[in-house]
Amino acid sequence: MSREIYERLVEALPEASFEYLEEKDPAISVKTDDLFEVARYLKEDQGFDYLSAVTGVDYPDRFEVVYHLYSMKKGTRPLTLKVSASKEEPEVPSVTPIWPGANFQEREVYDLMGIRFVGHPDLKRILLWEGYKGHPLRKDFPLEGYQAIGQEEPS
Amino acid sequence: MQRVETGLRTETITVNMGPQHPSTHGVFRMIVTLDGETIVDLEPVMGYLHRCQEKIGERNTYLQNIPYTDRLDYICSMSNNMAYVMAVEKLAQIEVPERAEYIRIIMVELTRIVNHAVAIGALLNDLGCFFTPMLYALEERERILDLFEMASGSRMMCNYMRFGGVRYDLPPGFMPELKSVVAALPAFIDEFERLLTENEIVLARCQNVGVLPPDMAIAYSCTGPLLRASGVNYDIRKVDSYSIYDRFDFDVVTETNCDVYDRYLVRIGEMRQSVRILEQALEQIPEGEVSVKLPRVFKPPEGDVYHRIESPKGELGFYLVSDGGTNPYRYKIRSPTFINLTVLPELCKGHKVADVVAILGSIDIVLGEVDR
Amino acid sequence: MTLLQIAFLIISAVTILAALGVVVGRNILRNALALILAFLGVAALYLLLEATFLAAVQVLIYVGAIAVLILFAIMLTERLMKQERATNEQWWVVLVASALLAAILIFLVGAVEWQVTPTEIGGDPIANLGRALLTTYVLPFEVASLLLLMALVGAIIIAREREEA
Amino acid sequence: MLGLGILKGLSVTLQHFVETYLSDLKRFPHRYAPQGRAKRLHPTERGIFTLQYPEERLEMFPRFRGALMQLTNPETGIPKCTGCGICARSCPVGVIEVVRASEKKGGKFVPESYTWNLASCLFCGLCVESCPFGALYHTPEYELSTYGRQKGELIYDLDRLLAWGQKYAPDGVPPVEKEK
Amino acid sequence: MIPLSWYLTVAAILFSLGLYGALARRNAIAILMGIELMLNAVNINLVAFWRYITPQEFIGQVFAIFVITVAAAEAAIGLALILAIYRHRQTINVEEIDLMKW
Amino acid sequence: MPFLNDLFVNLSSWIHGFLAHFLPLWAADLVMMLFTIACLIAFAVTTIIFINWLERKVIGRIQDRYGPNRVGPLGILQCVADMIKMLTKEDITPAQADRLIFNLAPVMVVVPTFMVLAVIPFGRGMVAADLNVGFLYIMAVSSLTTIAILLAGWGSRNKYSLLGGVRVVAQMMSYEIPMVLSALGAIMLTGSLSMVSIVAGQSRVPFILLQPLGFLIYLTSAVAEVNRAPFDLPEAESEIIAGYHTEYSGIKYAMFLLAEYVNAFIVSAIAATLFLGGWQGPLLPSYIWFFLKAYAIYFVLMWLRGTLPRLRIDQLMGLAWRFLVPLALVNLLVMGLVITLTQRKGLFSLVLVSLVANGLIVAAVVIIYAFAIWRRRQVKVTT
Repeated sequence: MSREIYERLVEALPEASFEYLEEKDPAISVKTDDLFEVARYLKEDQGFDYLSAVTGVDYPDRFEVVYHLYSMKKGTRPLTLKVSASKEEPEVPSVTPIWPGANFQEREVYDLMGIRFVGHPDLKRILLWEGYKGHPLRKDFPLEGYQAIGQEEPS
Repeated sequence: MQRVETGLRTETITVNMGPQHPSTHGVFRMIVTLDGETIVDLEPVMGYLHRCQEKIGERNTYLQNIPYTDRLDYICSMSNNMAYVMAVEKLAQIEVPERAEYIRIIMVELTRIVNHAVAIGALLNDLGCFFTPMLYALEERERILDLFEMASGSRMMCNYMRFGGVRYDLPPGFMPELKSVVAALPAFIDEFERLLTENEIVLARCQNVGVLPPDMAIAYSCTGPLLRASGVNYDIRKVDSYSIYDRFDFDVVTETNCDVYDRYLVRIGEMRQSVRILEQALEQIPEGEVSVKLPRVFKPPEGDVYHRIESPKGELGFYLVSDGGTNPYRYKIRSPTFINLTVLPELCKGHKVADVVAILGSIDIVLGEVDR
Repeated sequence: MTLLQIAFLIISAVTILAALGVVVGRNILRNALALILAFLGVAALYLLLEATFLAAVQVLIYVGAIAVLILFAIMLTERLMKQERATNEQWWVVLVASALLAAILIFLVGAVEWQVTPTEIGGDPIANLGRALLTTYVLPFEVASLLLLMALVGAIIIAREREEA
Repeated sequence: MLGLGILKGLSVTLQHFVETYLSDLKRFPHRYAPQGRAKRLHPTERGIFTLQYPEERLEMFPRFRGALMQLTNPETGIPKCTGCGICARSCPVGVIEVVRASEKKGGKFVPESYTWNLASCLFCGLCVESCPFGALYHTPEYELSTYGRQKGELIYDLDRLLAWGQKYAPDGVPPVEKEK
Repeated sequence: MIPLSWYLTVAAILFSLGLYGALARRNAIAILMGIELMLNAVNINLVAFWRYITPQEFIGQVFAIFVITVAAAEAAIGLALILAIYRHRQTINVEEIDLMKW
Repeated sequence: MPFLNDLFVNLSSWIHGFLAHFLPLWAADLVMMLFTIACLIAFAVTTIIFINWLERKVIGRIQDRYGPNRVGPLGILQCVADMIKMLTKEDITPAQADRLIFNLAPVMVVVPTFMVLAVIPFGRGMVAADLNVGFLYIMAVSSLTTIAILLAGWGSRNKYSLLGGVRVVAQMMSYEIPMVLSALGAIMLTGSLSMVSIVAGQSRVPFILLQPLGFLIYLTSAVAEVNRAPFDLPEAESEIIAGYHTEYSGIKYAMFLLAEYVNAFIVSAIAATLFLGGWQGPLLPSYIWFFLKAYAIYFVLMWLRGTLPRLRIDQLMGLAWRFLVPLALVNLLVMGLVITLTQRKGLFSLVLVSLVANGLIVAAVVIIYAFAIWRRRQVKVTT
């Protein structure tokens, strides 16, 4: 099924570039710049009206944001969409304008992983307190030591 | 005190509901802007119970994560177990013996009954009942927790499921006990309904409160009873049938008025459907093995996998990335109540303070799962 | 001096002191509390005058309703609680005038020979009062109820927030 | 409608109110279960549901995951534990610390020290599950609160664990293994 | 028996105090409170005259009741006005409420 | 039996006579008065202890548990223990609070409670003061509670307290009206405001038989008047923590608690007096009848508390203004008509006609309600 969607995507958005990842859960990899267009296309033309999960993964060479999409009407299996972000300045377009349900999830990914979602209406920490330093789910986050509460970060 | 300076006509006050508040079901905070008693704005603030579950998950081995999943939604540890275990099984492609599948389904459906009963009890507590429905719910829960304890050794933190099966087979004496509990469940649900369903005060407090239209529910990624009460016929057990749910005959409960009362009705209906599933499972359960032998050092192959189940509170998914080692490379929990909370401010605007607690109660959050 | 007279003196002293507390002092909430005390004192005076019904009504209406309204209004306008000056510029003129008025009135009270008829109140005073209200004074009674109704409607209309244009 | 639903609800609570007295009558004149061994109210029974805890206690199931115990081999009198440390490694929170003795005893390795830190234990049972020698088990003990957390109170040493093993499994077979 | 003049004196003092409050205060609510005091003083007079001069006819009490009625109406309307003004002008200081239109 | 029946009355006249031996009469009267007041206060304190225990027991039973059963036999001393705990607790005044008002409010809330007890006839001849404006006195004095609670909410400088205080005022002022209007039925039947005369007027038939509707309205508004479930919004713990007494602790909190429970008992007692015939009853001594009736009504309050969730504030006000006040007015009007029509026609016709009239009112309400529902359905279908 993901294959089909992939072919349709390639057809519909010729400028964008995709990659089909044949794995346990087949996924479609998208370039960061194309994500918003692809998301809009998937929602409006392919009926993927439901965004289940937004996940950030810290790979050694890149950050990856993974989206799991469903179609409520068709009741399909999930479509996995992957987007890579650079290690130095991770930025990904926000899909909150398309799926409002992404709001808290993107904030969470930003909070724990440090990936900025451009275009998010209110991108701030959600689980940790304002002024917390660092993003704990990154692999390079120190596993030992304490951080005093109340250290204000000049924002 | 922050005032809306635009109109100068009305004076709004900002009230912190929580983090220590009787009706936030834990340490959850809502910054509520009030005009009189009417909500103008609401901002949920969470993270007071954040325990870095996902980071800990990367440190633990795959097996060691199972007791941690118990502590996500501490009311439904069995279904959390099941979601995680199934994700790992998908990753490592492990086949599960048939009896184990049945045991899992019995446990998960019992969990669903526990969760819904407690959710309704807590909702009624928030509505101002002096604990009576809650305690009736807890009575039934005690009986079910006894069964859990009998099978797994612990009442709430069951840690019962393993990759490729369950920890132990059901103990002797479990089945008769389970049968008598299941046989008594419909009477309990009936009594619950007699107490609440037609009660005018419950109706007045719940009907047309927190209306969540279906398209909005979908847009905000709501799941579980919240979604089905909005009239969306979507149950992962049916749509994306996992385990052996396709063998059972049950209905997806939906309601059409999309309000707090319908969420209550959906929960009652799901309890009845769970009883149906349990009755069928009790008849069909075969004898046989309950687990497969795995190597002592368990290393699933490289890859990433997402698996979701219909937990009592909604879609519970685990996204696992494996680098072939003993620990997950990334361990992500898609917790239903965290994402259901996204819609809370939209639901509450324009209602009274008293409705906020009703709406929050009808979303049925557990902070262990929201904050992880 | 009889017991009643002592009681009267105590009650009136409390009442007057409370009334003084109403008009002086910066904290308007304290003023309102003093006002409640003054109302209660007046009710006690009514009791001394054997007007039990009026005493009960005084407490019910003045303390139970008007004072609550005043307290409510104070709370809704709480930001002005701590203004620097409670009185206006002509306060000393008013003070002199009021003192003068009080002096004249007290002088007049002392000067006039009151025609007192020291009889007992006959019959059931409450029944008689009710009868008086609904027979002789039925017209003013109806007018008063109409006034109350109008006040009610008027108050709601005035206090209601206008629809935003 | 018109209060009928409220009356229905009131009838349910009144029923419960009356039934608690009926159940009291049934056990009259005794207030507590005989010998304090309470049983949960059967699903079809009605009445007082709560147990009067210090006077009455539920019997624990054999699988109950209470405090840990170390078994002793009843024949040799030597602890079954070899101090291999698998339990310590399987523990997600690291509450177990094992040091293996440098000398063998009776031809087998024995632990020199074994401490279990109750304070941060999850009671998940992974240690018991992983023990290859069947030396570590759960007791049905659940009243574990103390006033301090120094050694001997919240931190259990080998002697204490072995003593519990002697108490709950004198024959070297814990209740879980006997349940079939 | 308490002399009638005692009551009248108390009423006179209360009235003067109320007058002072009504004329000297800046806060509109305080002015209202002064007026209430004056009305109470009048009522004392009415009841005292009833008791001492015409105890058989209930005219004094009846009119005291009417005064209370009027006082209640006045308080309701007055406070409603004050609130309306407050909402528009953010003040209930009578010296600042000097415009005919706002 | 006559000895038991007039036990307290005889006791008090005996003490009075004893005192009169060596005291002037006025002094003996004064001592007796003070003694009565002390008795009433002692009664209030015992009542709260007993009622609190009873309520916890009853609600416990409703919820399939025993309730307090550890301190003393049947847990009867639990409330004493609670009281001791409460009285020895630290007395906290919030830094931001208005000290005078904050400390004054608990006292102001207790005083009217004690004052109301004075006019309640606990038995034949057992009333501290038989005022000819008895009922009006009760209403007047209990309206002081409103102010005290408002001040408590305001003085605490806590937004929850303020919300609770505002709710109390709105609720108590609204429900006073149907309460008085429904009680007026009983007063009309007796022709007197005095509580003693009202009881005497029910020597043949309790007024509940003449106006069941009035009784129901009274009970509903009385429950709301004393902030009990399902109308306990001012202290709705799931919404506004503890409402007006959020910031209070220790003895001041105990005072609020005392006022609350005693007030709840008082409204039950008034209901028993106005509608159930007060202390009248065969065989048993009069005061026992009175307490039986009062506690029967109090049981209903506890039962409601154990069953029902609470209303929302707008629904609460709607219930008062849209339902109870019109109904009480209609009931009053009909009762007036009935009394005028059946004058001098005997008791039986009075009972019959008033029951028919009540039935007619209920029928009218049902019809109007059904019509409203039908209309709503029609509208729904057309849109």
